[in-house]
Amino acid sequence: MITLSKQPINTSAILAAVQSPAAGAVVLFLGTTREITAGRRTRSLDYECYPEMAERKLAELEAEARMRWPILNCAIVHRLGRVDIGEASVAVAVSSAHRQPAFEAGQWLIDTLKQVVPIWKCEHWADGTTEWVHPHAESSVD
Amino acid sequence: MITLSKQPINTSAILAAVQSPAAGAVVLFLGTTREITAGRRTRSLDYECYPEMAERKLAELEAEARMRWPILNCAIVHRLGRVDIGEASVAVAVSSAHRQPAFEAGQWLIDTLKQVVPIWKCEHWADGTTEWVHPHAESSVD
Amino acid sequence: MQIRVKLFAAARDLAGSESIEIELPDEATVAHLREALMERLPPARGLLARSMFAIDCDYAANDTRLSANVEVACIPPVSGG
Amino acid sequence: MQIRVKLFAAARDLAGSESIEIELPDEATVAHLREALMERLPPARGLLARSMFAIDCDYAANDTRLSANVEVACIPPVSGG
Repeated sequence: MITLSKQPINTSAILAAVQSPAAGAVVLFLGTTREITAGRRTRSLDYECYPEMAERKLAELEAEARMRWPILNCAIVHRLGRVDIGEASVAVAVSSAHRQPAFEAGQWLIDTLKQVVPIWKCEHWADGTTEWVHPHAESSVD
Repeated sequence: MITLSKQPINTSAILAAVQSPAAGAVVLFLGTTREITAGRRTRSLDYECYPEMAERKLAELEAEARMRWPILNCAIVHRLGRVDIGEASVAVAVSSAHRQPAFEAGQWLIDTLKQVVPIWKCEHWADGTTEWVHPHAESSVD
Repeated sequence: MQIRVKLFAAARDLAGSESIEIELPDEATVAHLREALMERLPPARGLLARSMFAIDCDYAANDTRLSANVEVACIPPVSGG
Repeated sequence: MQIRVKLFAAARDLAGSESIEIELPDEATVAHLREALMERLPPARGLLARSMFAIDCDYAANDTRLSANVEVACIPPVSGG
């Protein structure tokens, strides 16, 4: 399940979507909007994407995760448009029979999503300025 | 937040409990009741615990996770009594500014919970027999 | 001294009781308690051999001394999660 | 040939447009496109230098040849998640 949407992320629906009688483990990752980044106060974030390519890359990520780990179900949801403080901008959920693959696949999916999927974040700082985020280094700890 | 309860696990409440404006990441792990274990069909599970010691050990796990990782909030909920197929028996949720500590702490908490917290699972097999689960090896991949 | 041991899961089912009273010498350790329990509950020997014991809600080593005013519990291998 | 390049995020803001038409020789590669874009959009030079390009929704290497009937997009460093 791949979704790019302006709607708030519905975690109950995502957890229900990955549930399965064969699953012994579900791992859900939520990326949420921090109020303070590098000492500056954020008012909100705004996400945009290259829709056709973002959906294609997300589907490729899911397919690769399914090849690498014995996962049962997978859901990746990314929010577009304005996201307020404390709200989730991204959700990754994975179910598997045992817990180790669910943790590994979940972490790999969010790590790789942040590196390759054409989605961009615009910071709306509390001081009224705005700024597109285009990281210089490939590695990100956010 | 440490909870041992006969009530179904409310994931929305758990996610809300760990949310924080300082959080950039939330990791939720759910352990769910598999229908098939080692080729046998399960009808339901039944959990019991040594309540005073289980609560104490869970609080110790939370305290140790807070020492080892820069986590913001932590919730551990374990279900007691009967748990049907597909339902969650345990939930571990961790929030942190960045995602790596949330994944690491979440995985450590469920790994360690399964090793040290005095909670026991009784399998109610579909063939009508019941069986307490007392693992022989320390390592478990469930 | 008289020690009351809480029992859980298969240990409780094998004993048919949620606790059991064991008479032990005053110098007795967890190891002595385990042996005394094995004698009292032969069907639980195998499970007791790989169980831990808790004193006042903390795991106790085999050489830990018992005393009459503590809470003692037999903790068979756990399976929560 | 005429190549229409989709622009996103800061690249779009710096260009003031969601796409830009670039005239390139028929043998042109992604590297040539990048240079031509840098000349057309001097304020975006730094960003273009570290941007990727996509052809038909797949990342393309610098030496990939362009053709007139593909969809080309400039992909500045991504920041989803």
